[in-house]
Amino acid sequence: MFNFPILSLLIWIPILVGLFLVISNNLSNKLSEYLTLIITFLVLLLSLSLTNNYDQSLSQLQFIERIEWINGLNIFYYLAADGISVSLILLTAFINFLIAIYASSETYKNKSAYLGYFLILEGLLMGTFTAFDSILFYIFFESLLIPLFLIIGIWGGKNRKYATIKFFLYTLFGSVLMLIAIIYLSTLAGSFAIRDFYLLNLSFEEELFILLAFLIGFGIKIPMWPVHTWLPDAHVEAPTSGSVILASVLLKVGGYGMIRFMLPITTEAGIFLSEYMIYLSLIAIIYISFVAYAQTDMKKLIAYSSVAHMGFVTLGIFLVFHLLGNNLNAAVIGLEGAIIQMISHGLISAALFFCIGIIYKHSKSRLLKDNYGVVTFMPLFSFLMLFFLMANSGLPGTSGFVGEFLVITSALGSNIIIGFLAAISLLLSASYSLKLGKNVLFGENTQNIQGYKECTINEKFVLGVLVIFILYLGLTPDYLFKIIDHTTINLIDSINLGRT
Amino acid sequence: MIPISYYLILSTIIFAISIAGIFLNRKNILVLLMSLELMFLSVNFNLITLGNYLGDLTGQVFVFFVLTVVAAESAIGLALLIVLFRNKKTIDVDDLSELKG
Amino acid sequence: MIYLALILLLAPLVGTLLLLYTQNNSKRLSIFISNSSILISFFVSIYLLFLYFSCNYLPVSQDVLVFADTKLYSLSFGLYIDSLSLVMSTVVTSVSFLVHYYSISYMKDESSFNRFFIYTNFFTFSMLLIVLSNNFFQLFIGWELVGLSSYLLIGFWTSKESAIKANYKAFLVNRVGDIGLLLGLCLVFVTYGTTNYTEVFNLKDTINNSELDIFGTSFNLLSSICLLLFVGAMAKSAQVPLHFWLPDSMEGPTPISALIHAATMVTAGIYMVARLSPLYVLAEDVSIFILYVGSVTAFFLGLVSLVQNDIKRIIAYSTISQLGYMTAALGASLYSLAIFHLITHAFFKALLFLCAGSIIIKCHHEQDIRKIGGLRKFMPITYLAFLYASLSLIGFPLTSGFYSKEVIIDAIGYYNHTIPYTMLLAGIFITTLYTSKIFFKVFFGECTLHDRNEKENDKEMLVPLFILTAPSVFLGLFIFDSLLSGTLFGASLMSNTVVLDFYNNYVINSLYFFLHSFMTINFFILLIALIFSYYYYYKKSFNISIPNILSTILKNEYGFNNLSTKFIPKFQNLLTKYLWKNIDILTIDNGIINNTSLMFDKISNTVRKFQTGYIYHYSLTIISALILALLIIRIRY
Amino acid sequence: MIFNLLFIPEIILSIGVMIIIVIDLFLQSHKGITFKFIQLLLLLSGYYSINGQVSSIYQSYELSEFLNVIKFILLFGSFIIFHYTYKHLKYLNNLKIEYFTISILGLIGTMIMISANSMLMLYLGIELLSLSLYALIGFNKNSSLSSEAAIKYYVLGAMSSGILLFGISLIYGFTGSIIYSDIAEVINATEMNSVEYFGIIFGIVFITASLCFKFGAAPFHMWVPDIYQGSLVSTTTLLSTLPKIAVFIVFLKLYYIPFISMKSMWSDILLFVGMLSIVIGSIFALTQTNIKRLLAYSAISNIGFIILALGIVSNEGIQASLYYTIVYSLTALASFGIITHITCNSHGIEKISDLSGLSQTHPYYAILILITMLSSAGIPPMIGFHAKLIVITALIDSSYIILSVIVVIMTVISAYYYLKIIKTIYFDSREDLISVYSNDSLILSLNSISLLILGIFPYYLFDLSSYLIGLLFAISF
Repeated sequence: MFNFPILSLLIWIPILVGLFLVISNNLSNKLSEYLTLIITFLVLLLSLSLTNNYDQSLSQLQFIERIEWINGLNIFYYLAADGISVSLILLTAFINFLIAIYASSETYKNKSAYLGYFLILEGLLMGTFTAFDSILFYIFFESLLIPLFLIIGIWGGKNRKYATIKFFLYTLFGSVLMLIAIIYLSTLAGSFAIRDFYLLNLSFEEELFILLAFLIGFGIKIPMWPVHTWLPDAHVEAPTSGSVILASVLLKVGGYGMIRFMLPITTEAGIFLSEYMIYLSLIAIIYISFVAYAQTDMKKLIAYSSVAHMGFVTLGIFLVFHLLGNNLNAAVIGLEGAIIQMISHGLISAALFFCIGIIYKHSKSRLLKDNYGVVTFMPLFSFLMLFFLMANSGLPGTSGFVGEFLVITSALGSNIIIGFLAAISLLLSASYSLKLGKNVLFGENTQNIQGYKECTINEKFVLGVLVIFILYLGLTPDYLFKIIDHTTINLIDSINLGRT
Repeated sequence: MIPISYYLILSTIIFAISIAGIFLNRKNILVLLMSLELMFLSVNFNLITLGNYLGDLTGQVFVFFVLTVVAAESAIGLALLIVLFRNKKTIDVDDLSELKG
Repeated sequence: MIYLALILLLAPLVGTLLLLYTQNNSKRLSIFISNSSILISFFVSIYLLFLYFSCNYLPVSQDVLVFADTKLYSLSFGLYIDSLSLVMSTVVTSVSFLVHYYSISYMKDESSFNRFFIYTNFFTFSMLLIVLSNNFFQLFIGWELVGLSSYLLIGFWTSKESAIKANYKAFLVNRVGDIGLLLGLCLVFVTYGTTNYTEVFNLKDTINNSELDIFGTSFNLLSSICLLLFVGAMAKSAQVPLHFWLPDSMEGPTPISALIHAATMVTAGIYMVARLSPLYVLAEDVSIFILYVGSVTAFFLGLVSLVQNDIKRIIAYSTISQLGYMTAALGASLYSLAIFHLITHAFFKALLFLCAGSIIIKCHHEQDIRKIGGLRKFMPITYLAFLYASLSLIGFPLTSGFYSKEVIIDAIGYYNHTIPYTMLLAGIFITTLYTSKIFFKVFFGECTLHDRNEKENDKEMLVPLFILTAPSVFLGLFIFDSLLSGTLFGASLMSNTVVLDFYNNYVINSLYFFLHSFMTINFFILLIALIFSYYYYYKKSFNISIPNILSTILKNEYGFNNLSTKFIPKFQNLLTKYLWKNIDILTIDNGIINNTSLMFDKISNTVRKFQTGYIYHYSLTIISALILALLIIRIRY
Repeated sequence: MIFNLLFIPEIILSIGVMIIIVIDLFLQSHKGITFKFIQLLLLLSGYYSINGQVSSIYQSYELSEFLNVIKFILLFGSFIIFHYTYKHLKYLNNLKIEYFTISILGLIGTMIMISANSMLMLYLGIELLSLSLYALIGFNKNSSLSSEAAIKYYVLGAMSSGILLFGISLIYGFTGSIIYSDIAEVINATEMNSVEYFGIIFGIVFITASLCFKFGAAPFHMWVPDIYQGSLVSTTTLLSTLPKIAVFIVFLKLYYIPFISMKSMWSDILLFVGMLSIVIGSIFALTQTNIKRLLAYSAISNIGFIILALGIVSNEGIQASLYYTIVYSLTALASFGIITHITCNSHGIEKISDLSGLSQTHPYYAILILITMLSSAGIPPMIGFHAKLIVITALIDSSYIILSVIVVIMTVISAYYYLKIIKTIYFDSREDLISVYSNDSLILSLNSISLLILGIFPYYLFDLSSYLIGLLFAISF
């Protein structure tokens, strides 16, 4: 069919070039910018061709690359892609491309290393989304921390040391528990391949503990309430592009892991605990929205809003457990909603962090009280930012709505109260998003002491492209649905079959 | 004939005394060195007794090796002691706590 | 026909995009694009209406753009063309066009002239999206986009503090309703598996018997859906208790108030319920609820406008009250009557607002009616237009308002809904009072204009007034019979039997109804109110002091004012701060996370002391470990 | 002739040491040449050890393929250590060839230890090693810290030798032999009465305690941080690698061959000791400010992993422990090696804060430290991750789930202090002078980068360790 190791290329090209950039610290800024741009563009093209070659009508894995890696332990270099992977790969490539474009409008010391870490991060993300061997997955999953740790730590804000170490240890803690679960599964299955785990017949207690390990591991990454507190700190300290990649792609790793591991492996325990997990998601949606409203720092506000939006992702995923017995269609809707929500949040949060970065560039402050009346000096920018804020609050016609709509639909399929509580987010997300708009974009500002200036051409391009894609996904997301549909249905069906 | 257990108990007692000497002594490193000698003595005693009991020469040969090694060890120990004294002007055990934590 | 309808729908959108593209290049271009795009829409809609009735088309429903088409479900954008949607779109485009035209002059001094037309064009598009939708999903999208345009337009003056606050509030209150609508939509989607109107209508009977379980109590599924959807309508159409955004929304430019907050957007809720009448007919308990909500709104919020002094706020409350009439009609299953009042109201309320706009601009943005007076001589045309609009609003016989409003009141009375009927009757009195209050205060009395040589406004502002006057006065008479007898809307609206029954037994025909009205209590109330207000407002021959409590209550809008401006924001600030500071930071972050790391630090610092540096401690440790091991082994084996 | 060939690596070294002492007398001013000779000696010895003969003609001295490889590893390790040491000493103006001769004697000691097939040879090897280490630790004659460390190590080391001897005497008394194979026969075959049984068990406990002391495992670890801190960095490098490998091999040979039938007893002890080492190594290190002390605690926790893996008593466990030992040695070499290369205010690196801002002045070295520290913390894709992974897999394979949970949590805690170092290097800014005195960092780079490369291609090392284990044991447990 397609014998070209495209997935490996997606992973290793950026990593190798990234390493080169990191080591060769004397490279000039311009050169490294162009190199990064070319590589990210290449990766984008590759992932587009991947999407193009992906056969949507098949539900099994495609582009499989499987080589023995550590033979003694039965660990394979096993890459493959299904619909969920493909969609997330596309998102990763796209966001990184935008970061590469945006990078040239910012100045950093030692820029080549900065860009190099981003390239490494991109490659590792690709790996995370395509690894079908659990140890390989774990390696990519963990390695992600390193470049991000350095990006935030080296190029971050004042309080970066605290934030980075907190972020690193927090996520490490979650993932080591997950590692134990993976190893335990592998001793039962005799292999580390994720698909082999699906076939295991676990006892209920085993499932319960494995579920908890996964829940902590992925829950921290996504992040779920109450293990979300690393995220606002990390975001606030991160440089703009760091926040972008963190919010738009890194968080998705958690959701991806939940879909890949929790749903099929720990179904029974999931059904048992689904109610509590749904409560957690609802707390994330409602409580975190409240907290977001109270923020005085723009980045923190958006960070909390990310947590709230990821609450929809977890809700969609956990609803599958809840609905398995009685309403499979709603389960499929919920899961698709969760996936779409991931993609959409990837675009919207990226856009918002870019916007905040642009404001910060002028005013050197991220506080709500220091920024006002932006619209007077940056009309186009304000218009775009308002659009993103609206998308963030789930305005129909933007991608932000689609996922929430599907998840709420699915929630109604199980219980109207859950649906109602989830739908409250419509109000709450509008209240904090527009609060940001109200305080920052509007208002009277005649002095312009902040020195606002309309965006540069690069920034316009980045934001414009994001607008187009957010609208595209909001109006005719059919293509995305096509990509994930068979995979999702197949996943739910196989889980359901596995139960009976 | 004295039963073998008596010998063994005796050597164990000597061993215990030497160890007690190490951790009860808070004055002088020289006393520590002496305790160490006592410890090796007890071991040698043990080895000889057992070798004799088993009718085997190995134990006694072992003792010779031990004696030699201990001699070398003491030599190094005393050398270190001199170095220490040159540096710190004291050989008090209590003064040896710059490295801690 | 579908293509024409597509042109109708998309013309304003294309206009928006073109305007976005041209930016602030030239005013003439902006004017041309915006007005012509709406005009195209309007002509197409008129043509379609003509076509529809002349060729006896059946309702057409067709999907145009696929949103998502998966194995299990599919969602798409589509058009539904029948008399209801066409009439509605004609109303929307016509009012919209006139307002556009009017704005050319009204907004001529604005720096962001272009932006205004972007918003208005976009608004027209979103409204048409609702009107022409053939499924719930698109309805919701249009619904929210309308809310968005309203948000943008209320906050048009971005540096005006009160406008920013008002649009924030408006959007949020609308969002409350949207929650209901979204839940209704999702419930429809998850139970019927589709959101297409026709498919849902075909399935409704099978679902009617299913139950929905909430906290152990079960509810009828269909009623729940209807109720949830109606919550959305309540917010959009400003029904109690979600009405309080509307008066504040008057912060926007006046043409916008005319277009959005009087004529079109606020009627979306009414339109939706009418559109979904096949469902609402079945949900009788919900209908009763709607009836009461409508009549309460009509009466109590009419009262509030009596104590207001801002010209636009008075008209805004009047709008709420009139919407209450429509809602009441919906609740009584008189769907065609509600739409009838919707149409006439759209015209005369737009006219009123445009007149208000002319007055405001003449008085240099003075909106307090106590400071305006004696404009009759300076603005004769506006004066006449306002007069006709007011007559229509109070339901003076033969005007459009008369036909559409009296018929609702009479029909509700006819079907023996006593309490609503009483409230609606009282509403007539109130309506007359506040209308004449504006009328007399603004156009009579002492002149307040500084420049005595002021003339009537530009002709761009006057032409729409002329044009709007016609339907405000005559449209009612013109369509009254065909509408009531069911020929106009036909099968688009359910419960024609209810209306027909009322028509055949009570109304007979428009002339009879006109004559008959002089003998009804309605007319007497109207007459008394007119006489009263003539003496009270014009002649000022007597003074009534309203009890203090009552006036406070009214001024506070039954507490909604405080609730929305003080209590809720304060509560929200406190609550969110509390949650953030106490739970997120204190409990989770400092309490658990940082304390854990501190604890480990402390442990580390404590245990480090065991590493004393003394040889004897080290050896003691080694020996005790050894002895312990020996002991344990002695015990275990 | 046969005789010559059999012991040739050891003989080369022994004779070499004598020659060096003589040469050094004449070439006082050309230490470089002598050092070249020493390197040559190591290479030669290494060459012969990898191509060494295999023979079983001696009961008390084993010559096997397995040991040949291990000896090669030891020699190779010392080659790298000497390389680092030479530069370090030269920079400190303390370059004396005696340092290397004593080190080589210690090296011979380790080779004897691992080859020993009798308790006597084991004792002699350990003593040879220890005696050299006493001298090396006290090598910095003018430093009071150094001599304090030497005395401490001397007293405690002698005590542990005493304990070892006492254990050996007990084993000897109750089995009648000091040869491993004979002991194994007695223990495995005969039915024992309770006195004999306890005698042997007590003997094993004594030996375990002593070996754990040499290993630096808790609760016999207390010397480790003091000695690491007090001695020269080069000595620390040596201390943290060669003896550990040797003691590990002794563990393997002693516990898995003669003492194997007592496994129910010693496996519990080892598991406990391993666990405790990991916990203590992680917790104590959290608040350290001296980098050598910190790395000492890190060594303790790493040793804990090795002992834990040994205590599992399964094929996976053995393999994991060997793998872990190799990885640990590589990592320790790299981490101490880097410290030997860097100076702050023309002193060696002592405090962690001495490293601050290294990434700005010497980005390349910063990357090397980054890789090394991440590997120590067990973050993929570094090799340290695979090592920990294999140990945990072995633990879970034998259903020690709770232990593995504790282990990974401790890994997270220990990650904190590795991150602290990275943080200092990358995120803190510079206050005073820092310099790297060597332009020639090829070996160091290879050493550090191998941690990453091997992490991406871990199977070479994995194959090696399983091959070695295959050589050592034909049977499975």
